[in-house]
Amino acid sequence: MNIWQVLSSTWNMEPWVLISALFLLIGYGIATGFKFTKLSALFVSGIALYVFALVSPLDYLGRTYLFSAHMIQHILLLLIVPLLLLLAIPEKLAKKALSVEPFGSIMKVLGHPLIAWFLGVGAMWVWHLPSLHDMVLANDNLYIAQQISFVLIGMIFWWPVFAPVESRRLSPLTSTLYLSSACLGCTILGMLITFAGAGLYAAYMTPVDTMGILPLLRGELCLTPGVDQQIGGLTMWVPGCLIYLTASMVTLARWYSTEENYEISTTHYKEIKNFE
Amino acid sequence: MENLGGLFNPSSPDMEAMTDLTYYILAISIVILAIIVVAVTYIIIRYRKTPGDKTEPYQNFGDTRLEIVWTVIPIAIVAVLFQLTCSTMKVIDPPIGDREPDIVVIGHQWWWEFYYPDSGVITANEMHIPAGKKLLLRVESIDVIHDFWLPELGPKIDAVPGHTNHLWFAAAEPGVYLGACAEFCGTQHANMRIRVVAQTQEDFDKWQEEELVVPKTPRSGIAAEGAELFQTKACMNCHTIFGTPAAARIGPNLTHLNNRQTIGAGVLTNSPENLAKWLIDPQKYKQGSLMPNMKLSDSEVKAIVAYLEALK
Amino acid sequence: MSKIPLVPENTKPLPALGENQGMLSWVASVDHKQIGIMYLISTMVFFVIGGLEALVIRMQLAKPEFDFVSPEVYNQMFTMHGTTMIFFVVMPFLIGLGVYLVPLMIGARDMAFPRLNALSFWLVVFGGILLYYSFLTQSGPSEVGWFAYAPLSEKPFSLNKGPTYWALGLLATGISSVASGLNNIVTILTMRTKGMTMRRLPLFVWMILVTSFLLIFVIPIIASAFAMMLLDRLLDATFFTPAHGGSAILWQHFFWGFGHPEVYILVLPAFGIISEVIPVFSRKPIYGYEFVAGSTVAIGLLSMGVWAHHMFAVGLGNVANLYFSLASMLIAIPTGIKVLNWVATMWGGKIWFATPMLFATAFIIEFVLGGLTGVAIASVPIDWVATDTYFIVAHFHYVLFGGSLFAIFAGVYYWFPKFTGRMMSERLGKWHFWLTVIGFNMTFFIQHFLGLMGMPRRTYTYHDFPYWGSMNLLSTIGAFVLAISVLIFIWNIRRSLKHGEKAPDNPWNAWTLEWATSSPPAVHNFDLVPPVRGRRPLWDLEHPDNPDEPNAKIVL
Amino acid sequence: MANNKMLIGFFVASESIFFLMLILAYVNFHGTITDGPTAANSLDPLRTGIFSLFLLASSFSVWLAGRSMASKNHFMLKIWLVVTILLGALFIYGQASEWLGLIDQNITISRNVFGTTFFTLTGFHGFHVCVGLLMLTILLGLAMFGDFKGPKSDGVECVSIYWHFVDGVWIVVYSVIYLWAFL
Repeated sequence: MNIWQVLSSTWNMEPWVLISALFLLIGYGIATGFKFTKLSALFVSGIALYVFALVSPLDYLGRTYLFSAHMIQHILLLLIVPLLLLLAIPEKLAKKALSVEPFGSIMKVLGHPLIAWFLGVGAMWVWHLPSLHDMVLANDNLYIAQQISFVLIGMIFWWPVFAPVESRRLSPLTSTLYLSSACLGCTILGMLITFAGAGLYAAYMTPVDTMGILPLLRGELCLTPGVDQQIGGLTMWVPGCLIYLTASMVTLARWYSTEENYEISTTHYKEIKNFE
Repeated sequence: MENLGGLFNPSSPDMEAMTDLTYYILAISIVILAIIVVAVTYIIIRYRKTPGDKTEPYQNFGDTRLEIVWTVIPIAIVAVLFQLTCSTMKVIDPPIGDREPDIVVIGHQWWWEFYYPDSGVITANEMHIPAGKKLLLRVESIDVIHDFWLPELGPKIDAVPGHTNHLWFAAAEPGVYLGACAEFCGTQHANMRIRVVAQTQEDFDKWQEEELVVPKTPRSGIAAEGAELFQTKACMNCHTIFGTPAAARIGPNLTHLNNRQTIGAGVLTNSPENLAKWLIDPQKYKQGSLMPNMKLSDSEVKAIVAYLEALK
Repeated sequence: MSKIPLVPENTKPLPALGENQGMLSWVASVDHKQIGIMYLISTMVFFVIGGLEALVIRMQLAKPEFDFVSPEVYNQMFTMHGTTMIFFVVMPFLIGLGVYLVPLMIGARDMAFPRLNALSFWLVVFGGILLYYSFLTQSGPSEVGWFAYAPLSEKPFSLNKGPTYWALGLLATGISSVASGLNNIVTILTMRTKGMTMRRLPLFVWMILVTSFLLIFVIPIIASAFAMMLLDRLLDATFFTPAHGGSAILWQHFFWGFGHPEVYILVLPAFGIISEVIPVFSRKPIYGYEFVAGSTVAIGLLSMGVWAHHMFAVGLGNVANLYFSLASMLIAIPTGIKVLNWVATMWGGKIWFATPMLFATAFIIEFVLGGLTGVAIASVPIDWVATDTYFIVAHFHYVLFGGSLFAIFAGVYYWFPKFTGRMMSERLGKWHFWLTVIGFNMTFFIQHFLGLMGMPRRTYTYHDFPYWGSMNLLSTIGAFVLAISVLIFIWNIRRSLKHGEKAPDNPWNAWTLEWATSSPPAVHNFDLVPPVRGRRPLWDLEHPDNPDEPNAKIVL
Repeated sequence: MANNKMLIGFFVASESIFFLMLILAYVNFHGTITDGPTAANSLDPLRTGIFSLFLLASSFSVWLAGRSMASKNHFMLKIWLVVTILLGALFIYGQASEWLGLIDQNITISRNVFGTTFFTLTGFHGFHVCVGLLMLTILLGLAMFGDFKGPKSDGVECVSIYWHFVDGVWIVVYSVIYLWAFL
């Protein structure tokens, strides 16, 4: 088998993914009245990425052979998909939804920066505890729960920075702190995984080679367990960190542009000139 | 023109790849530097203030399009550099797999120990290899961090205590190549030199056989006195000589000292006179070396030199 | 009189501002200008000491197998030279310049925390004394290099007290740097005069701000590593001793995790100086202000993720190596943006090549050269050729001498009139400049080739290989030319202090706020802070018909 | 003035990097210990957990002190400061006795990397708690002399930010050292 055959034969059309995606799309359509706008484009791309992450070879390889594939999927589901979905919510709709109890107060609690931060960073750390991760790989239901939790927690994490309602957002400088500290949390985990010795996750050391592609991965592609783990760690570290940093550049730009503008009137200006 | 050595004299396929890469990238750098220098020179000539001119020039605050241009161009250059880097890396550092090393290199303060696992040869400071063969070295350290480096033969790699490294190593042609420790490792870092003797396969095999010979301890004459002194004067606490009780590995293995070209990791050339000088006061030639001044009398020195010379 | 409150209110009188108290007024001073001057003086002292150490190094290497000094002394010299130049010359100089100029440039009365400011300065002095006290101990100062790689810097390989004093001294200066970083951040964020928005900050202040963030986030890394090293040395802890389960590589991660951003700490304020000098002498505003400021932030962020390019030879694995290689190359992009913006600022100007501008122009060339070799060695295979050789020595001297120090010289000539009320001699300045350029390139350019030919760093002696002796001799002669240029510089300062031409308030016709007050500034900085309605307040004052931001909205 | 609070905020951020490095050192060696004492075989998470509760409670009491000051209740301010100091001192007592117990078993900083990293991390944290106690005592003294009129005082607010930080660090330290070992 060559690499292309592997990539084309490992698509995995799981019904729960497709059904949940369809459900979300229809729900969004009803809520926004099926109008095609910039926002709905964001939503559709978010859903598309969601489906891609869960049915493409990333999913199959990540569950059996490659930690690095798992990590790419993880970054997509925890950081990118939820951000797109969140950004796609129109402000009006969000306001309406937040006025409905108990949803409004639940979001108040979950969207509290401290809680959201710990959930977001915690999801990353806890799900990557070696023992837990190996358990997830062995249990399908747990696996589905993990993926769904990524998306939900991801949305909660982004809420304090990109909530559709501006009053629910943190001030720009605080958001920068929020994001950069989260970046640090993810960096450290990435660093630990990268520099830890090979074999942090036992399941990837000796996968059950049902497809017969292990020699291809290990030999031709040089993805030995050590290299695979390093790529995984670096994926979490670098692209993961870049996402946080890009977001904090956005918040910094917000700060920079809303900065107070002291100006001096032209008349006063001339006065001073005369005085000089 | 005389040979400059190092990068300018690549003597292995790996080093040739690295030299090519270096030349490519330096060429790109020189072009960029030239552009800046030409621009600045032009500015200096063209935009110099004329004396007496009190007017201000046109106030230009910038141009976003231009900024984008000179952001994108460097990105493209970096992409090219990185691509070149990756392809060179693929050539010079392929995965090791589960291949066993051909030679184990062990850094000591301030000398090198070479161990050939297949044959069991142990030598110091002078590494013999068959030319034209890609060998795998395992690089270790016993005390502090050293760095194994042959400038003409390939990459350098650290010898880190508690951490094993591997290095692909080859010399295209037979010859003697000089190298040194590249990571600062203490007082005598400068005198921790390496000689690599690349030989044809036959010569190399012959050398290995010679190295494995257990020499006879001399029974008579001054050499026998030396053998006696070697065991009683604490030499044996640090050194090994096959076929005698001396088996310590703190200092270099002296069994076939005769076969080596230098003493003290490159401080002196190996001759009976120099060996005598070295024994009288090693600290004079390699201050700080772990080999102490044993306060030997002249006759004792002579005896030990005779003994070491007699080991064949 | 204008009715606008133009002087920032001085809420509490500061102590020790009396003018005629002699030396005591300096020791007890909390005035940012006096503290700034003291920073500059102390760095000059350390600069001379560090320079002498460099001369000893170059003397020893003047010819093959020379025994001018013993190996121990040589190793002590290069250790102390590196440490002194980085921690006691370039860093405190740039911090001190910031301490003097930031409040003036943002129109403030003083730093946010004047006493903390004084503490920062005296901690640097204290750290320097601790470091140099080790010369008086039995076996002399540290001889394990400024990087102090474990386990060489640990017992039993370094039984002398040198590394202990070294770590203690640097810990003290580290605390000082964090304190001044904090002080700068709060000052810049809260003490700006009306109208001085973040988009109007002088670029020097922007660079100091980014540097300060680097300081407060990066110094703790090395502070904790120093603490661990001291525990290892004093209480037999085992952090970095592989023989007892510790890790030698951990030290390198910690050290370079700090050490690489440190390079930007040393060079970003220098960029700031250049970004002030070039526009003024080209008579044009800085080209692409947002891009120069933004690229600084980008450099600051990137700098924290590239440290392991100092460790390509350690054997971290190829994936990690390639990642760090790419990340390091990326830094070239924002740096390139800066250089091109400086060149574009000069383009179309009417350039006055006074001494500050000469140094700034030379800076561009030297720094680009240093930067380009930096990009080259970011490539892993080239690093495997060049690391731990004289190529690296040449590279970082082009960045730190050709970069930071040239900018420092430019800054001294530029602001000296403001500091002292006297102009520096242009004639001596030109001598200084040309000797520096010649001496500097003579010393370090040749070292690129020495490195590629295979000369390792930090060796006290070398064999007489072809050309090695003559190239090293050339380098040594260059070092002595540099020494002469420094003597001229010091003589120029001394002479100008006494006999220099009296300086007007704004001798260069510059545009930032520090030139709006008298030279030297009054104790309270400003009688009247000019209105700020653009990036160049003094330009706006002078050209009311052609202000930088003609559409600035009318408020107030 | 917001200056003081901004200063302490950035100071705490800087300090957290310092602790992060100590924690990273601990984590780095966590899996490498082959013999000798480890967290799992020489620590008592329950006992330390109980003493940790005192520290957590002190974070609450210092918050109450701030509230009392905001409502100009000077008496309660002093009371809550005293409570905070006592709770912090109890925590330090717990840590000191734990250290003594370990040293009795010949588990010291030089024994192995567990000892090294454990004593360094908890030692630096304990040092920060002691500094906090000193500052709280000074606050109490000032409060006795009626220095805090309320409703705002940078002194009280800054010290409490620092105290919350020290507390937060302990939560991480406790999780990393004690909880991780027994998971």
